Amino acid sequence: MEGLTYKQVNDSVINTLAPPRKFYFAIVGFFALLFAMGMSVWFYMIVNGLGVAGIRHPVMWGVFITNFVFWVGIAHSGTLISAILYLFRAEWRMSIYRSAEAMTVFAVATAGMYPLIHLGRVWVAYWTLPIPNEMLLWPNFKSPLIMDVIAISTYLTVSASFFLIGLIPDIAAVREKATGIRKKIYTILSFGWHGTNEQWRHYGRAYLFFAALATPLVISVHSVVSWDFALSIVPGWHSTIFAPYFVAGAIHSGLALVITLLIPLRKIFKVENIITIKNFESMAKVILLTGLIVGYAYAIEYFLAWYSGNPYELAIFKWRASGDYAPAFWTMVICNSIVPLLFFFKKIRTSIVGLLVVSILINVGMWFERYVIIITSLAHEFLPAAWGNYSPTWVEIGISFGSWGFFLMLFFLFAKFLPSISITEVKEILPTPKRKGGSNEH
Amino acid sequence: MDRKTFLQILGLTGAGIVSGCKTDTQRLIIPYVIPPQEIVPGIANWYASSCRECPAGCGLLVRCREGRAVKVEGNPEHPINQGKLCARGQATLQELYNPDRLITAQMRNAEGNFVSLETEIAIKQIGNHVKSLVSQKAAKEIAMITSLNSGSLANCADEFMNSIGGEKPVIYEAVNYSAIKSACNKVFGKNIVPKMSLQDADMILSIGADFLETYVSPVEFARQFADNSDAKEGRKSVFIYAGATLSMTGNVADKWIQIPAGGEKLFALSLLNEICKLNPNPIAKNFSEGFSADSVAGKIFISPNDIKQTAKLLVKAKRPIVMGGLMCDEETQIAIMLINSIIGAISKTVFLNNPLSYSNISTDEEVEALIKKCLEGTIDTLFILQTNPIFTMPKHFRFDEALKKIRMVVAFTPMLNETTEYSNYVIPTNTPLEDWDEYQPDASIRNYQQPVMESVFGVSSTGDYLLEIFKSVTGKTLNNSATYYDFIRANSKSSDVEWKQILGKGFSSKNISVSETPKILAANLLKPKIQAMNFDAIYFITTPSYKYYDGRGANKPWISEIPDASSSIVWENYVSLNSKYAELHGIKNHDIVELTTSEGSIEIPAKVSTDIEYHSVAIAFGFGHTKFGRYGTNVGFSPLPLLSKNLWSASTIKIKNTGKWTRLISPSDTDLQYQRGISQAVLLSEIGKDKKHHEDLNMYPKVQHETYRWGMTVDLDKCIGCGACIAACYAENNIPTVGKELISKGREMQWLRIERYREDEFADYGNRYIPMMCQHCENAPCEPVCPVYAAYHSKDGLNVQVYNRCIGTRYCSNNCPYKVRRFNWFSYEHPHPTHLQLNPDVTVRDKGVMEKCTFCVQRIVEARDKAKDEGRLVRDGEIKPACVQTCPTNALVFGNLLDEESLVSKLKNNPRAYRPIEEYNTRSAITYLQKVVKDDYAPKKKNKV
Amino acid sequence: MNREQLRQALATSIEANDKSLFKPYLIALLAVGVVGFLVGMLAGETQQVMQAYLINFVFWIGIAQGAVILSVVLRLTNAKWGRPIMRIAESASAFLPVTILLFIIIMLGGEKLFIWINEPVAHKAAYLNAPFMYSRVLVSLVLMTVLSLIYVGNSIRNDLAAIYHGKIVPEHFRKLLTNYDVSRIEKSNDKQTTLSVILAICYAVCYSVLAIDLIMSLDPHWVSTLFGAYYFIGCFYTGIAFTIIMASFFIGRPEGEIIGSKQFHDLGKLLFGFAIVNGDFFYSQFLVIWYGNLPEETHYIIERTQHEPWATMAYVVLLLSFIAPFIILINKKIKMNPVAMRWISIGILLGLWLERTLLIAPSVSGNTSFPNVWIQITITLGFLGIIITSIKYFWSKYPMVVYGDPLLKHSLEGEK
Amino acid sequence: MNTKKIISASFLYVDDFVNVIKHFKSEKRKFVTYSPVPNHEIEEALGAKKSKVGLFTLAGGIIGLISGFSLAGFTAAEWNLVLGGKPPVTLIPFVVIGFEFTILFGALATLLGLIINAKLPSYKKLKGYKPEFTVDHFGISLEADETEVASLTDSFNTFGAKEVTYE
Repeated sequence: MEGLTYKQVNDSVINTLAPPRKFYFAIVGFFALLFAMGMSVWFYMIVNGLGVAGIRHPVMWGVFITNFVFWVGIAHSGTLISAILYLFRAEWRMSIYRSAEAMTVFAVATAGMYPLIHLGRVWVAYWTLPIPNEMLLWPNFKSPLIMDVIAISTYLTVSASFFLIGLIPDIAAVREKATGIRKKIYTILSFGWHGTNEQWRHYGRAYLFFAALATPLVISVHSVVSWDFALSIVPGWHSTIFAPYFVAGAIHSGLALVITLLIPLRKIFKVENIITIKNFESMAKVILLTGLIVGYAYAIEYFLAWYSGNPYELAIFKWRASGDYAPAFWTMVICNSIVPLLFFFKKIRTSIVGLLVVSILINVGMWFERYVIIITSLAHEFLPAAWGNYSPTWVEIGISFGSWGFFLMLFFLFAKFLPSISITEVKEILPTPKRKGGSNEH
Repeated sequence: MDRKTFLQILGLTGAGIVSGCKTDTQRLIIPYVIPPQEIVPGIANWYASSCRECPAGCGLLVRCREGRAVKVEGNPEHPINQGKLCARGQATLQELYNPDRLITAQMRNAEGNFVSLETEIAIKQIGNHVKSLVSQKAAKEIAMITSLNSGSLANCADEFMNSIGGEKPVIYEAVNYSAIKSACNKVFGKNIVPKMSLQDADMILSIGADFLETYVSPVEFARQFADNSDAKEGRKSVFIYAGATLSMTGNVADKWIQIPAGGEKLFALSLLNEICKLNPNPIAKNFSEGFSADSVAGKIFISPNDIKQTAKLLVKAKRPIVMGGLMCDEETQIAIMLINSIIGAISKTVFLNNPLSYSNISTDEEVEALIKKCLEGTIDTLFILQTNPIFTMPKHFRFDEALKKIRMVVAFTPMLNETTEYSNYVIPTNTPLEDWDEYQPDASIRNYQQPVMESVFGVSSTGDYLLEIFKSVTGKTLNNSATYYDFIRANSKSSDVEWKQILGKGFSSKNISVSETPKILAANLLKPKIQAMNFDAIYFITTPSYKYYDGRGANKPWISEIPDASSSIVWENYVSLNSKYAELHGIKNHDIVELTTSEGSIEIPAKVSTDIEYHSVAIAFGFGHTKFGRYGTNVGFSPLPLLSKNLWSASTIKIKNTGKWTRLISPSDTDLQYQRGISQAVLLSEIGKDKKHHEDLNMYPKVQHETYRWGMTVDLDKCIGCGACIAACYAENNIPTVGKELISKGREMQWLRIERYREDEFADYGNRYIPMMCQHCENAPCEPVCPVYAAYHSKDGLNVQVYNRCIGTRYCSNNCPYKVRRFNWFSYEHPHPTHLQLNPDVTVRDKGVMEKCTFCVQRIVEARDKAKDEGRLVRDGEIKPACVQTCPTNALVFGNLLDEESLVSKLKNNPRAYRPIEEYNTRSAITYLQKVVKDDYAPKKKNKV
Repeated sequence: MNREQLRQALATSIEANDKSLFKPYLIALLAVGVVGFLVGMLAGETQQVMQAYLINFVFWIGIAQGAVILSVVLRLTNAKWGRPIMRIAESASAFLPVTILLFIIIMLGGEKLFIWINEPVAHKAAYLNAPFMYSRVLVSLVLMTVLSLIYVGNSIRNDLAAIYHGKIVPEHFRKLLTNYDVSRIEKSNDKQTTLSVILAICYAVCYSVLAIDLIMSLDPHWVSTLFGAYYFIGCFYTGIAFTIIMASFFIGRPEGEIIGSKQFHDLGKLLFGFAIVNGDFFYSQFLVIWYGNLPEETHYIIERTQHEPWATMAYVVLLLSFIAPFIILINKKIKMNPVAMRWISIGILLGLWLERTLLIAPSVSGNTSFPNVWIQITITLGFLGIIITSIKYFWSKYPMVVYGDPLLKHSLEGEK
Repeated sequence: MNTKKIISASFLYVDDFVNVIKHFKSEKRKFVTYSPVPNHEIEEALGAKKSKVGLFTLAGGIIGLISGFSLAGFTAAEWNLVLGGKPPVTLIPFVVIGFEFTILFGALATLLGLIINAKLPSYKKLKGYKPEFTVDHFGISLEADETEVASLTDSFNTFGAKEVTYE
């Protein structure tokens, strides 16, 4: 990024918003179709009942909740990059945080659909919200699911606001280059930002506080998601390590998806000089850390399952590794805690191919982690006579693909209509233009 | 408003066209307990009636709401079942409301297809036909074959045939005890099937008699058996089961003597021989000469000691009984009768003075004689009353050919079956709950049935039809009875006051004087003929299914959906193979094997287990209907093609693995309990010792209950795994049946299931049962996780599920360690008229909500409100959830745990008491009592749970 | 302060070779500890003595190792702000070799502590037996000590090389600097980074082992999967607090001139952060156990939160280790004040010390009796004496600023 | 008659810009500055007080904390149902609700604080604003009498202004 000027950054980012080619519409259209397909399958399921999916007694939660946890996890990297690393003053976040943050918002929105999809009676889903009513029917705030509703909606609200606040100065910049209808839209979206120092003064503080609020929020959200499981007494779920372990896992998968998406993005938008290999390397290091944490959690859970002497816990853990879902289990172990160790080698964490392969494998592994945790624990609980194996049907698969369609459609739309790299913050880490020699101290 | 109008307003009887002949009888039915009044909406009427699912003759109470029967229960005053019912009895409602019942008569047209016509017209046509025969003096060409009826319908049929000059009706039952009857005749000169009783029996030997399932009077036997094996300290009662298969009955035995199918005769004779050595009897000695245990045991692959010990026990016992199953032929039954006589069972446990209704069943010879006449073409018209011989008669009888020869076959039946396929007329009849009838299970009891509701399809009873035909033939009334009701009324020979009492009670009984024990008649006893068993041969046997009896129960999905007690398989049957044999021949579970006998062959899936003797294979009878309504058709396989003459006796068979494969559906994948101590057993001598202590630790203050804390105890020593509780639960709580496809996907809806585990504490064989339903935990893990308070703990200790509030997150089910919650995956259909059976006190759940056992909260509320009105507390035993109410062995007890004096509280403190998964601090309201294994009969212990 | 001034200050400090290590107060502390130990033993209160000893053992090793790990983390994150206090954090490593010796006493009196030594738990005996447990702990302690000392030693050598670059090396550093000069610092720093990664991983593993063996196994029927992490995070938390206390003593000393309010501000933020993480880890365990209500887990919590005297102590711990720091450290001005930070850190350490007591005492000496206060205090003072002595020794011997670290320039005048 | 003009100057370099600010500040003139990025040196030169947004955050957070706990507590008391043995009102699980509400209300209050303090949205075009200010130019605009325009232009130029305009 050395040697770039404010103007160059400004222009090259705004250039990414140039009118798209037909191919772009084809892609967006494809994802929109995929999304519509998923919605139709959902509608089919609502009409016919949840029985058309593969979920069954005793595995009452299946791919839907797996996807929910997966998408919430994906969301976490965005907030990590935009808020936590902001507080830690890590410069490598600047060029990637916008797209990561967009991912957060879209991923939370995608994730948020799954609890609805999995409901037996989605048409009364609003009963989970604390809406005042004359019947005094309130939700049960002791339920982890209500904690989840509150946490996820808070997360969606806060991350969306944070995202929009971050966008304001950039949209003002885009506004100045745009013409016609676009200009009008960007003008409205820019909230009349002019970049006066009076505005910057409040903006800076607000941004800091947002970051300070988002940081514990992001940790709490996945903790709450983990408590959806840990607060139960299901063997393999009831585990105190779940909260930190899920948070680490969430960041693990989220960063992996950021890498997976940014590698093609920076190529397409030709912004390799802004999103550099150094950014990826930093992310790879964090992935290495989260991979180690996840590996630690796997190991300690196994050891303590044995140590506890609880026959149900022990049976679950044995069965995970050797039973019907062993392939999924070993996929998870290898992809999440073995493969990331490759990032110990600088060659791999600085090679685009290496990064791409490892990050995709981590995403696969993290999906399977949730799958293994949810399904294996439920399938082999306390009473052997009530055991039963689960496998998804076309309904679950269709809806899952639909949700990918939704997410990617939004992401592609975002990439073309909003600056996917933060113009302001990238400028901030450039050397301040000074007549007497520049320095990037700020 | 009278009942009829009310029904019409409710629009419940779409086909409510009432035939004119019966309206005048409608008013006279007498409700049980409640005086005859008009129906009050919301208040149930109870009517006494009688169960006709098998000839045992249990008394019923029928609960009617708004003029429709919604539940049947055993009549507590009835001497046979004392308030209890089996699964088949509970499911009798599904006969009543079967959607495939006929509405109008069917007549076969020239093309051989059925056409509907008004039943009255059909009756007229039949009447005219009979009239013409009678007028042609060809009345002898009229014959009748009927199911077992003793009492008015039998009299009516007899008199009908007699009056028009036809043949005496033949009474046909597939499950008949003619071997016992003739054995009794030969030994004692009494041509009867004697009444048997297990009351206070201290030594029971069953030679293939499945007395807890289908044998003679299973509900009665189950109750008596459980009563006298009530786990008292050092109890003496012993039960030995000798047979090829470890049936549900054999499973509760202290000892199983594995004799190959067909080896029963040798076993019985050698036992008789040994008993004669201990307790000499010249006639018996002579009869069993040469069958000493030492010489016989090897031929039936058992140890001589098994026979000798059994003989000793029988001789020593005060009230012993030996029962011979359906597969025992006449000579075997003679040996058994002689044993019973020698050991002093007669008049203690076997009552020759009280013949059972089974005695009336025609012998095979009589049936064959009728068929012979048909084949010879001397029968023109055959009435078939409520029986389905085509399904149950082996081909030797050539009944199908016989029917083809007959010009006019008239079948009286509620719905089409295999036999109606050969009929010219099918007359739709009422089911037993819809009409008047009378039945005598034995000489001491007369059961009366009243129409507890309007005929669902507006048809009439068999008796009324016979009277109608008689009227159109002769122009007169039979016995001066305009209706069948009059016939019964006259038959009862009672005053109006008595009649009212009888109807209210549902039965009349009289004492039978105990006669002298008859002498054994030596003259009739010929030396038995014997064939030794062949080591290489495999013997095949079929026994009536405890679910379907002789097949008549196969159209009731509640029963079909109850997992089989010995294999947990639903909706289907299979051939049981010994696991060693199967291993040797490379046959695994679910493999389709081809069975071939001299008569024919069938293909059927195999189920491998140790519950069958090595040389034997067995198939449950009653499956494999080809025409029996939507629920009964093509369910499982019928072994009929393999059989020659006698349905139940053993024959040699060849087994071939076809290499094909199917999936037998079972709701549970495993039968091991992995030493989790879910269904526990304890040695009699170790009761109360070695109990795990669970700390009473709680993070939160203890839950305080007001006045009541409902709870239950389940005595696993009494539970026989019969599934009556499940059927009762289906009936009471509007639980849908889902079919085997959905069960294979884990979508069964039973609130109460009986988990079946193979013993792992005591090695070798046997199933261990544990009824599992909502445990109504004090610290219920399901409750706090619900986001909308749909699950909560009520003040009287119930774990409540509010269907209307449920949004279907299913977390409660995930967090339930007992996995007793059921989710409505779909909106389940209740096709017309099955919806009439739905209990109006219980919500019908729609898709997307969770449901589970409520302890029959509707009954609790009703009793509690009543007690409140009367200013008292609910009395112990006043509330009985459906499962508790029907349990034939009284294994389930319900009551208030806060009341120290209640039975349930006392049982809870029994030293055998335990709660599964107690270490998870659920504090469930259901306490289980360990099964007791007698030390002498305990198989070698494996590792302790 | 510019580079040369700092160099001179450091050189002066280490060449002074202060011999007066054993100040009277230190001798007094050590003596009190030994006397308390002996009197307790002679009075037959072996279990009380061993209990107090174990509490202090797990508390002080955590502090020393946590401080070293703070340095490791600062290195791995390339934290420019942290360079001035890195060596101060590292100085706690001087206590680590002593811990191995201190552990011998636990081995000798282990029977009084670990109930499963005399009453083995059937299915855990393969893991919970004295020889295996002692060797695990010893291996962990030795491994962590060796790695930490190599790490600190390498760091010191770089600094000395830089300090004496082109100067005469004093006698007692000659050996260390044989064949070593500034040209090798860069390569050494790469190695240090690798070593840091290894140290951090080993820390998580070894301290989880210690947590399970020395604390969790005291109640052999209790299990919490997060417990290992809870302990090592807590140790890190105390390490930060201890570093703050040490750093506050450098204010006014020449080496301390580069430590500004910025350092305290950032250390304060770190402390604030870890107060939350520590609280979060506590809540993560507590909520799950509270909600599950399984006796195999709750008995541990019930003993400590529903029975006196532990219930009161539990609230004090919560107040001192979480609520008070959380509320106080929101304020920026307090975070920038070294003296205030010192007292807050002492409060936190007291809270964590009580927390260790709360974890250990009810398991060892039953759930009703309050520990013998005199034994507790004397032995704690003894441990305090040992750690101060070892740290003082380090301070007097080695340069207290990572002079050779390339990132130090951001804290020096005239170099940006 | 004095007509007021808006003079606006743009600078490429921060140090020049800081000098300009310092100059006009010492002259106690009212002016508006624009910058493409926030900058400490500029803020220092402007000497503005710390933004009050933080107070909004704090107030929001406290209100959130209280309302979270009270919502959970009072509704639970309203139902008064025992769930799985847990008493109706129990604070331990409500910590999560309290926490989430703290964050939610805190964040919304921050947003509100930003909107109120920075007077957003304001679609009125500011006089003296130039599009380059969002790209790479640091801008300053002030209101002056027509007569002053020339002298001000000069002084801007001496500080190194890239461009000076007025309207």
